[in-house]
Amino acid sequence: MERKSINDKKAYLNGGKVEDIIIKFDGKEFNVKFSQANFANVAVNEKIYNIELLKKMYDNVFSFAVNQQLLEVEMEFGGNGELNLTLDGFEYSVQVTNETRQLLEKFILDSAVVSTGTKIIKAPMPGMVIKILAQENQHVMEGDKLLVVEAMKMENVLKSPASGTVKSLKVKEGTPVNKDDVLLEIEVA
Amino acid sequence: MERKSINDKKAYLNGGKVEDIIIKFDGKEFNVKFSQANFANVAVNEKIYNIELLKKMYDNVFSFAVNQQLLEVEMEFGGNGELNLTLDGFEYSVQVTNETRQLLEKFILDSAVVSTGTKIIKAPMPGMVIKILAQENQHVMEGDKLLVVEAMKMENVLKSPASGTVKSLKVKEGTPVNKDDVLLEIEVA
Amino acid sequence: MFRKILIANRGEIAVRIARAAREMSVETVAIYHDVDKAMPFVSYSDYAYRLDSESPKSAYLDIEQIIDIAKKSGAEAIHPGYGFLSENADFAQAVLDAGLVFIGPKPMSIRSMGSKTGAREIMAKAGVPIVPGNKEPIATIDEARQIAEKVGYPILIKASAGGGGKGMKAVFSQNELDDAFHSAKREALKSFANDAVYIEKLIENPKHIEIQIVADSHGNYAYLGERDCSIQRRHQKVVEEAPSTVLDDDLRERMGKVAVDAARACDYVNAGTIEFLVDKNKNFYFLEMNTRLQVEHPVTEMVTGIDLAKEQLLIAAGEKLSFSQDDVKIKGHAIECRIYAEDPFSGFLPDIGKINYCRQPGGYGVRVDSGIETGSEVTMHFDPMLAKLITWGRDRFDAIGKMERALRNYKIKGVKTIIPFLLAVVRHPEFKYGYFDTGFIEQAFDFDVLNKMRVENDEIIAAIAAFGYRMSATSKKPVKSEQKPNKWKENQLMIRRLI
Amino acid sequence: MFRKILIANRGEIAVRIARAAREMSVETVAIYHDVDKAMPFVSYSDYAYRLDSESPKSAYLDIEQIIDIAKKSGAEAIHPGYGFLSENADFAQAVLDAGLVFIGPKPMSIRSMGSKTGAREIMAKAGVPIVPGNKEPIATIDEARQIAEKVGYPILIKASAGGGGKGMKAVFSQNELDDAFHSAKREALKSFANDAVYIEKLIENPKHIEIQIVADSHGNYAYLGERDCSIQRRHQKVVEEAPSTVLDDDLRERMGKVAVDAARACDYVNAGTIEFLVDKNKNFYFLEMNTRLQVEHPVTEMVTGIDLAKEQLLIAAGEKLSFSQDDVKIKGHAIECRIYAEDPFSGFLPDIGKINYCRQPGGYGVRVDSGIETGSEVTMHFDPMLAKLITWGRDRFDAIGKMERALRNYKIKGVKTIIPFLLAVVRHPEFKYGYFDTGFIEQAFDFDVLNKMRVENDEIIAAIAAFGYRMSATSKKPVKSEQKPNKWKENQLMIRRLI
Repeated sequence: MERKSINDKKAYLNGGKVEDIIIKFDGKEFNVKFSQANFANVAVNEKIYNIELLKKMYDNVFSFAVNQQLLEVEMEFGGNGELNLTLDGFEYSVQVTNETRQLLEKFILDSAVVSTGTKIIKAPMPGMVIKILAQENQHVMEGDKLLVVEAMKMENVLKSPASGTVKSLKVKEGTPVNKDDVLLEIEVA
Repeated sequence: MERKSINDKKAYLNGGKVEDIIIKFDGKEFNVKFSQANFANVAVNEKIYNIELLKKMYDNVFSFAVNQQLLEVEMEFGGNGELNLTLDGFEYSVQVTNETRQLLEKFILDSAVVSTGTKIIKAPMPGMVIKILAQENQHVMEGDKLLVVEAMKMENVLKSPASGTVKSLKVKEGTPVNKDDVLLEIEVA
Repeated sequence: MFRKILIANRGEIAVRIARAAREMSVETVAIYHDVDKAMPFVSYSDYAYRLDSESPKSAYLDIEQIIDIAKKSGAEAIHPGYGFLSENADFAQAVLDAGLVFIGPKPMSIRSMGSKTGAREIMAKAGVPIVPGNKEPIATIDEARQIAEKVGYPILIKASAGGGGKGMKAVFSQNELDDAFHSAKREALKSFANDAVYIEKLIENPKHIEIQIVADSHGNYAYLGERDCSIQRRHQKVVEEAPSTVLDDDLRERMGKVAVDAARACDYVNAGTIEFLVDKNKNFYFLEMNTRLQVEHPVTEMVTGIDLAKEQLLIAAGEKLSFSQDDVKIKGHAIECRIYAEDPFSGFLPDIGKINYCRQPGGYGVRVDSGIETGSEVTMHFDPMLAKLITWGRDRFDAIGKMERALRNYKIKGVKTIIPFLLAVVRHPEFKYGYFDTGFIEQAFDFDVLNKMRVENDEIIAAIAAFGYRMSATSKKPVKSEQKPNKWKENQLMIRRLI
Repeated sequence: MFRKILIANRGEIAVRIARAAREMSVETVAIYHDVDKAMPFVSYSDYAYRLDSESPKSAYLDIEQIIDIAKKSGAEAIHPGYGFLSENADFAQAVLDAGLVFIGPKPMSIRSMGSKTGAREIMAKAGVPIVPGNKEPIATIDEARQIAEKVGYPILIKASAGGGGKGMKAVFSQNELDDAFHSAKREALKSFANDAVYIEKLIENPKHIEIQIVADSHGNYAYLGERDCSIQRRHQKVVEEAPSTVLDDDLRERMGKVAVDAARACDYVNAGTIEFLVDKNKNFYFLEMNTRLQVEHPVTEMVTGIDLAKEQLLIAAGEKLSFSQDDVKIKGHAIECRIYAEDPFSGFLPDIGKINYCRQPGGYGVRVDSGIETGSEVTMHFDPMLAKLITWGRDRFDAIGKMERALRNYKIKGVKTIIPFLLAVVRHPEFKYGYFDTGFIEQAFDFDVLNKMRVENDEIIAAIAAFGYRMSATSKKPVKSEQKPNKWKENQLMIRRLI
């Protein structure tokens, strides 16, 4: 009872909106929707799970009841939605993401195929360039952050699909962009 | 090796001087002298003990080797040199004091007998009044701190031997005093 | 066998049952009040359901809610443990009515053994020896003389309305009877406004010996030897052992057979215990029957090799006993010490608080059935028994050696426990050599030994205190003092224990 | 009996010996290198002395310093445990020369059993069966044919200078011999620049069976049944049990008597083990003798009720065996699992780090001999065995049920352990039904089952990850990630294990 009200409060502090996420590990994907009233209630691939934290046994060791089933889990949080989870000696390297980010990654991967020698980074969806993290003629590594586009109310980081040099930077911070607008080009070394 | 150097350092930070103390519990007194080089070496009633902290098992649970003998001890520190120590389920309420303080307490006790109705607080030894904690006409309880006298390089708190009202305050902060100088009088209620 | 059972209990016994079930590939469902959320017994189960209740204690007594959870969880049977609802015939009946299995005896057996006078009658009829005498008030001194003669001296005159020793007089020969009779009547009148008294045989310096029995639903019975539970403090068992130092094979067999007769007399199924008083002439008298698993059942397991909790599950599932009477062989010796959160230096006042640190003893021949771990909170809501420490040895001397070692290795910090007292008991010469009866703690045990143990380390304590004082003086961050339960709480606890 | 002994070891075996000694009222002295200062084995002793040494491992091998401490501390005897100096005849001799007692065999016995070929000769002379064949190089194919005929097929051709399987050929019948002989010689020449080969009987699918013996200084010998240690990974024992599924009473007695003969042949005193290979026709062949307490000694204790560590102390103190051969009765079944800090999902790479949380299993029939606790640091300096989990049951099936439960209840967080692998082993049908030999892990065990176990909880993992992610997002203070051992450390560890 008490637990529920605390979670409600957290959800409230969180702006009342708990965003859906995608959980990836072992090459598998799980779609997770949170109950808006209580994020201890989640739907994993449509199946409902209630999670209760019974005890923090040590810094990062927790005892959970998931749909009443008891589990002792070690959880380590990395940055960037990375989560290391150990249950009964089995370790799971979990990546937490969401649909927008996934679309984005897919889009960049697709767009990167367009040209050889030069990789063209296009806007994955209509939005606004809110931050540019790379300068012209800068050398970047694969995975380096290039720019941040706000789309669908979320900030999305666009990363470099390959190592190379930043050629033409076509946008400025604050530029609104349409889907498929060219944002910048990378010349592969 | 490493331990020793750490302790040396602590002793050094402490001004190089580790004062002797008196340990009281169960109605018994033990005179403890610290080695100046390493306060892990102590003499209790002339007998030498070497104390090594092997492990902090929890907040206030420690594993010690005392002259190589292993002991697991729970230690709680109160204010005023009070120490609660538990070994093998036996609890010891320890009072840490020193010779000066003991003399002081005895002296106050003695001097308090001098007069009935009015208790006279005298300087227990030559020194300097460095702080006055009670005002004239103030009501004080037995044990309340009255003033601080620096003597033998140490600050000694003089406490009220009885509940009553502070009458004549004979000294000011900074006044040098001789042994048996009257400092103030308490009129017992 | 069941696929899933619910454990209607908490603490060490819930852990015990969860372990046994898992070893048989039976899943377990724990129920818990919020105060117990972080206790080990919850995480030892496969599933856990929260009990909704105002008071922690009443949660575990909420028959309706417990049965609801059992059905919701898919459990097929309920194990009641000991205490709480374990000897509640209505609960057993309600479980059956809900179409579930009760892991214990029939409701009727619980009910008939629940009434002391009823049980006495059934046992007397079955030929089980009971303490001679009767509960009828005695009007005249002549009548008293006749009954005393019949019962045989020494006798005990007891107030019918009584309790707490008031109006109770021990009489060792006829020439003491007159004075005692009238004195008892006067005391009874003064204490209870009722001068009725009755006469019972006085069992001098008795041993408290109980026989473990098991019975399946196919009519097979077996006894598993005795437990000696004579080390008691205010009728609370503290140390138990098997076998007893006073039984020989012949008496063991006779008492075992009587115990089986007693079980048969109330149509008993599952594990149960018949408690007896044994006098110095090795006469034994029925005291009561416990229609459940006992706290001290592990000592029997250790010497027989038979797992009583598993046997309970087998029996409840309709299977036959996994062994016959001939298979029961006593090997070696086992002792159990109950670890209570009580302060032996302050009249055994229960203590509460957070277990700052707990290191259990282990190794060969040492078994710990515990309900706590480092970080557990000991509250005032429940019995102060934290754990049971059981040792097994090739002989009694070996088992005592292991117990002494294990008690010394048992570290519980944050709450006071009776471990120092238990150490003094197992080191006591009368205990070591097996000469003790139920009066041991009150009469033979000298509490001064505790103080002598205390003094041994005086100088070392002073040395550590000096070092600790200096350590705290040089460290910037002083160690904070733990909050102690206040006087109000202590009073509450005192009241709880007295009820 | 001694008043005080020194334990020249660390980890779980030091704890084991300290417990046994304390149960006999013998005080113990621990020695430790600074990296072990906070380990449980130190605080389990009565006294502790620091070893001054550059490298942690060399500390426990410093004969001179250890004997100095023993004398300084007033210890009368030294127990070497296993590993480190336990089979070092020079150490045993140095202990005696210092006027102390060595709790183990005579230096001469250690020395003679320490040489494989020497031991083989002594055993052959004493009539102990050894693997047929001889180590003499074979010059011609005719000679090879004669020896093969004498030894009987199948045989093994081995390179005299060899190792690691190079130049080794199994030959199952005479018509394969020519090719195999020449092929082996060619391989040997290529690998070792030496084409000498010899012939040995090939023991197909052997069981590793060892017999525990004890002998006192009065000429009394006894065997305590066998241990089956066939579950091995790269010649490292992982799971052991007693009794073995393949021995019957007759074979047990024959092997026991041969083991006693073997012990007699090297004038053995104290506890020791004779290791044998047993083939499918129940022929047994001497492998080697371990002149110390074995890691797996607890399974023998559990089924015989005899405490081997205590027996060692009694024998060393000059007392007679506390039992006779007739008193040795095997009761029930015991299994031991070794808990290594290794990652079964990454080729059993040893893991190091801090044990964040450790909850040991317990209860009836479960014994944990552990060297660690919550907060302990697992370093790269020593063997990665953290603890041993031993269960006893009325029969093998019961013992396996307890082991499976206990493994599930065993929580070690912070370092990776082989617990998931052990669970898969005890659940394996061939293990469950007792059909396995030393090739079990390499041949019968399917590592895919580990992956199947992994997949069972997929959705639940996703749910917890989602909750955890949200929890960390809403909490102000994010949970910090623990530092992992770096690649360099991992390589170091890998090298350590390969040596």
